[in-house]
Amino acid sequence: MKRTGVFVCHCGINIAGTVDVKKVSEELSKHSGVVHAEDYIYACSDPGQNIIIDAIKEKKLDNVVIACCSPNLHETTFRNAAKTAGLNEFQCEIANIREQCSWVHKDMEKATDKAIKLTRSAVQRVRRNEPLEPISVPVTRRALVIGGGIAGIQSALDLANTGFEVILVEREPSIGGHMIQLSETFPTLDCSQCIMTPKMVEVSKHPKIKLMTYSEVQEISGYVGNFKVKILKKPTYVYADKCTLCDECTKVCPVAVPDEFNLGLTARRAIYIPFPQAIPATFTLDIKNCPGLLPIACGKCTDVCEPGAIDYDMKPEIVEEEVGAIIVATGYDLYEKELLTEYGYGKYPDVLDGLQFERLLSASGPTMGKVLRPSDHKEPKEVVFIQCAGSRDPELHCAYCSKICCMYTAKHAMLYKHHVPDGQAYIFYIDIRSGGKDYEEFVQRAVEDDGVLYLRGKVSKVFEDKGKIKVWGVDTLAGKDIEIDADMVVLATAMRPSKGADELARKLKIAMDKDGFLAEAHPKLKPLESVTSGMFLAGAAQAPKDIPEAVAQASGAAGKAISILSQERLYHAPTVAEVNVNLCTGCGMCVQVCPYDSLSLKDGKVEVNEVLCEGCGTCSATCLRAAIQVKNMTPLQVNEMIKAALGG
Amino acid sequence: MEKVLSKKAFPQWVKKLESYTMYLPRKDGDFWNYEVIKNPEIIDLDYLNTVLSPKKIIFPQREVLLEFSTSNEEELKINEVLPEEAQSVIFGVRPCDAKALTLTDKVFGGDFKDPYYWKRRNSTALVGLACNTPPSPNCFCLSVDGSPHSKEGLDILITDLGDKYHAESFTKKGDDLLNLAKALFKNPTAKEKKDLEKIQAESKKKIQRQIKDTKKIPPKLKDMFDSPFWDEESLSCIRCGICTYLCPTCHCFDINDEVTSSSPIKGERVRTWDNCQFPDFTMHSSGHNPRPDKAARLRQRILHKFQYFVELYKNYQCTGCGRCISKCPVGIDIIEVLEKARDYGS
Amino acid sequence: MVNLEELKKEASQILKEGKVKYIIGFQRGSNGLLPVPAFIKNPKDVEKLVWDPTCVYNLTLFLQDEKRKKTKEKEPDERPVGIVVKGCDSRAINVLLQEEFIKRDDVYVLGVSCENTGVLDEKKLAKKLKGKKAKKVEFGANDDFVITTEDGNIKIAAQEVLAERCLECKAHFPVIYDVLIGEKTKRNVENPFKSLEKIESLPPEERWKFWKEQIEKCIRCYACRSVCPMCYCDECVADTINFVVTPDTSAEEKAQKIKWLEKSPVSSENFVYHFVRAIHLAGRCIDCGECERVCPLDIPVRFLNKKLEKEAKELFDYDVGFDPDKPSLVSSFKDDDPEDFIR
Amino acid sequence: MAEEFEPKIVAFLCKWCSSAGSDLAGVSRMQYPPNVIPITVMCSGSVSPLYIFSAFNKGADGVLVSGCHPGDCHYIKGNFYARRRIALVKKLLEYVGLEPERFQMSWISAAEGVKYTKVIKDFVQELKPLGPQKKLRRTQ
Repeated sequence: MKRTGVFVCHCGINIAGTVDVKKVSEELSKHSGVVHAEDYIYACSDPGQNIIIDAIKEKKLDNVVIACCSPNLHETTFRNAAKTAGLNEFQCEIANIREQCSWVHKDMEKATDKAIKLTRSAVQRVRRNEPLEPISVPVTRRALVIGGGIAGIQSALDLANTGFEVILVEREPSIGGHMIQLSETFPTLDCSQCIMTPKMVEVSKHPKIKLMTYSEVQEISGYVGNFKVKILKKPTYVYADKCTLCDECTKVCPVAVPDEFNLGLTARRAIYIPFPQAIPATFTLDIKNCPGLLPIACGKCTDVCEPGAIDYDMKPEIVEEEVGAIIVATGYDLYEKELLTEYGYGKYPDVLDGLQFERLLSASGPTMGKVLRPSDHKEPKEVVFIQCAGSRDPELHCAYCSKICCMYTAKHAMLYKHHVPDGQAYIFYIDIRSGGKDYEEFVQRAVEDDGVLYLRGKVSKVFEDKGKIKVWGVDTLAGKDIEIDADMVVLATAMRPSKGADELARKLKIAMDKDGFLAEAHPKLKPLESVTSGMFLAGAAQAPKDIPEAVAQASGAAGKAISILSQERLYHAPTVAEVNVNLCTGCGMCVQVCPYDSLSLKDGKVEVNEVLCEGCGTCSATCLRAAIQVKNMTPLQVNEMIKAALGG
Repeated sequence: MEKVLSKKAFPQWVKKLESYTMYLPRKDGDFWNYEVIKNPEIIDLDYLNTVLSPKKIIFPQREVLLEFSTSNEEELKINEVLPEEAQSVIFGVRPCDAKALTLTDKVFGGDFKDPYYWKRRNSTALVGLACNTPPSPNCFCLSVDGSPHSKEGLDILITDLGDKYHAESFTKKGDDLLNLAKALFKNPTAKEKKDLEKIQAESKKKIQRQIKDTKKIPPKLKDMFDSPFWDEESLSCIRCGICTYLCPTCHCFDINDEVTSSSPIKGERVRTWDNCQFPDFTMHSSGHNPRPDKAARLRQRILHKFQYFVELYKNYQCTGCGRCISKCPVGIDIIEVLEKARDYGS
Repeated sequence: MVNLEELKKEASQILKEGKVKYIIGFQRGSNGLLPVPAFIKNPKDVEKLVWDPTCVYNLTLFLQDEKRKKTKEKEPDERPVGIVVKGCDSRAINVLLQEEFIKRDDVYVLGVSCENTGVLDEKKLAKKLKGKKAKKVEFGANDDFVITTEDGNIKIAAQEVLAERCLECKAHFPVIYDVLIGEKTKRNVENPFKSLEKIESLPPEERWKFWKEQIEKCIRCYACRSVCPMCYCDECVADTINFVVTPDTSAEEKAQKIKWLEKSPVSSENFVYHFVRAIHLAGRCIDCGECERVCPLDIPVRFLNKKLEKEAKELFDYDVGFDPDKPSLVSSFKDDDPEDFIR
Repeated sequence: MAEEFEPKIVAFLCKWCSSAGSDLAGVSRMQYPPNVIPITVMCSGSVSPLYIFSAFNKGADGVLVSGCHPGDCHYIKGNFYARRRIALVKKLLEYVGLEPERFQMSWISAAEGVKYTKVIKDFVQELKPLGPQKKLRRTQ
């Protein structure tokens, strides 16, 4: 008969305050097969661990149960202790008598009784645990970065510069993300494009980076260290290597559609280059808007393209790649126009969002750096900036703070004043959140040096009146209503996860939070990791962030990825499914339910790919003949635990 | 002791037996079964044979043999649980089922007398009912040394004489039952005795099924152990346990410990019916199964009843009740199997 | 109307041509009204085949024996087995295909249509005949049965003596077959779960009383699982010892056998058995009604399976036995499966 | 006064959501009745109907299966299979007349310590008037 040891932790008074630990240990000592039971004030302390180690050695214990806090906290501690004493780590199990017992109950007698059952249940389990060694798998030493904004670029460069191959996938025709759209950046007011383009070029020239723009991740299988990725390369209908960027095609293209890069402030052709510094530097044919593929063909661009770089027959292509780690940097989008109607957004041409205003400020923008309002191209003299447009509004919009708007609105107002020194900038705000290096000083500069007028309060209505945009608001500090006849209104719209990120998250099997941002594995201790091992998060895909934060997280994620890629082999939990081939009839029901494709039929029997199996056990509950079970959580064990839980 | 009782007085007699635990056949949906009856008003002896024979009363399907427990690890307490010695009467036992008990008596009453069986057996009186018309279309008692009014195994045999019952006691137990209501019983008249004889003679003719030359079967079976006959005959067998569980003579059992608590240990040692038609019946822990397929198991059933038992006890282990024929899900007919075996290869 | 001669002709032909190893069909037995299964190898014996309303058995059950036999043979005869199936039985073939228990090439399906009728409920007939003994039952020309008794022939409308499941049958002709004998007639079944209503409408405590009484009767002869074509597991969870033991099965593995229920035929243990059977048949039971027919104690086992068939249909729009390529009920889900019962 | 009936409940909690949610309830020192003995399983999808039958057979007055919210399953879709399977088990148990309150399922995320507490409180409250579950328990 196996010899079991039970150790009941007081956790100071955390457990002992509500659970009679002496009684638990006494009752357990009567349990059949338990040859040693004792209690100790802090089992996780060094002396506590030594007591366990010594007992294992002296009493020749085959397995131990520690009745203490949640296994999420000290399971590893105690399993390591058990290993030190010569046991297999699975010969140690935890009975959670703190979080699931002492902390949630007050009645000592009942809590003690429950603790006894919990501990017996763990004893019944551990006695039937198999000693297992981790499963080792080789690592594919390449990485995939999804998203070519500043975060993705930073991660890709860090990985590539460490010497690992990187595949950088970007959905749009060019990398650069939103940062390349910005004019200047706070708080230093350095030109965004000037600091961004060198990084973009570095990506395009880097021998270790395989850049795939206009591409989307379609399917992912595999597991940490060995992912298989299918990437859809959408056809651009232009051969980048043949295109000379002569721009003749856009001159003949009959189509005009709003230009994404300038957020609809200008138009572009169906064949276009997103912006002059685009990487890769080539044209793209926007098939949705091109009449060329319609029955009555247009074909003008092909006619003028001397190098013959345009090919209407270009087909989508699926590229398969193998990587060991994945960084998701899918960034953000602004809150949708349709959802934010109260400020006349989308209704009046002179109500702009922050990114549109960035384009107006930008030297390369539609107005070549002059602030002119879209409706009549006149210089606006009264400009109202509205913060928290869609943020911090749990009733109607997003409950969260978009974090960067206070700073960029200050920047917007300041830059506006630089462009139009005789104009007046008003900012409606709820609070100014300027935590960050030199951020507070920056806001003060806007107020003091540039005379930006901050009004604490909310805007109640925005409407057009005699060529002006009337803004009704309230100044809660002065306690009076405010009416401004504005020439232009700029909204600091909320940041949202980029469109399609949810679909990608599902493909990647990583979780999202309630707002749709990608969920980190732990809010404090694992901010870079997703819940799926081997997949990391960078940038605004995880939560609203400014550029330095996005870059920092991107480098951090790259570091995490490197910690995987730098290893020859990875180790995988051995608590995986196993098949009793004698009972298996090959009905394939488990194969159908396995979320990881780890099961397959061979010669009428099921086989487990132990590396793919995550041990969820859905197969075992599906199997009608108990022919498949997860090691160390077998139906036998569960049944014994049920008995113990019910006092039997 | 030979008496006559008017049908009207029958409930009164039963009422006199109140101190006994009384079992009577009772209709449940489409079939009959024995139940403990308290109220004699609902007595009805006009019944087809019960699905389960009175075997289930004397040798219940589940029986606790002993209880065990540990107060702490050192001490194991064992407590034998013998059945209560309640005086019981089973009414309306068909002669074939009564005869069947004489066969299980042999099994449980050899060198070792099974105390659980015998406690019940000795405290139970069997009041039989002669089969004036066969209670099943598959009755064949005449072919296995039985008869529709056989007294074998019975304490009293009742025969329906129209408006009255003829009751004959063969044992002290039977006499006691009759003596409890002496006033109700009269001595049979000569006419009544004659009627009885006539009814008995007629009842034999009414039996529809028979095995011809049963005697030739045991010697023939002796040489048929390795015959492919069993493969052919068992083709349609589905391996269920109906034939044996319903058989009044089958008596195999299994013993299991049913543990109700593991800390501290507590439980019962339980005897339950077992069934040679189940694949686990002869399963060895090595994985070897000497009766690996349904052919071997059908052979076992037939040989046990018509060869081994005959060799051991000079009796067929079959009383011709026909239950296994009527209830077989796929129409396997023991009469047909036996006759085919008898004629096999000739 | 189904022409028995047509069936015999087809059977004889495929046997002569050697297309099939043997044919599983129905033949007359020595015991009572019901036929017995026939395993016909010789074309001569084809004459024994019968087809009438007493052909209640679901012969697909015997494909289990065939499969077991075949896996033991070194050089198995790879030819298919000919098998006579009704509508319900054919759905069993589909489920067996769905679960890859058999391959399509393993069977040569001789489908017979029940057309507007179905098979007989012996008990209903017995009641109808009030003690008279039926010697033969045949299909009549007008959706009726012709019953031969000692005192001549009687015609009874099939509806009156049909097995309950036939009255609720959704496809009374084979849905998969190599040869079809008879017509694929349309028949409207207004409520395929009507028989359940009687128990469903009882208040919970009455329902409990009903089921307890029924389940308590169970003697665990396991005829219901033995007769079920879907209960093809080599070892049932209800079995308390390992059946499938090989020379390399360790003692530890043997000790791992879980006792989900005790052998004692008491209410609590019987319930576990019947629950397990019901839940394991959810989405697999094709309602051939055999489990109920064979029960020596008349436990209405079919209602347990039928109930889950109904729930599968109503909650998940799942029909059993119509599409062998579909994933099983419990190995599939829809995003919008009902969850109003979840907190 | 007779002692109040204290139902015995077995709760199958998935490791990643519901068990973590119960841990959070603990960390937050929320209070709920001690009638529930949790058994942490990897996924609600691994809860075999047999576990449920077995728990009732061994005398549970109530059984709870709790998993991640739909779409949040750590194993992507285990809880969807659980949802279907448990629905069938629940229908079956209710069909034979077991009180519907005795077998429940819930979605409890790792962040829902409050919900875990409420589910347990409600469960215990609903079971108390029903008294001990004798229908399916093994007679001892």
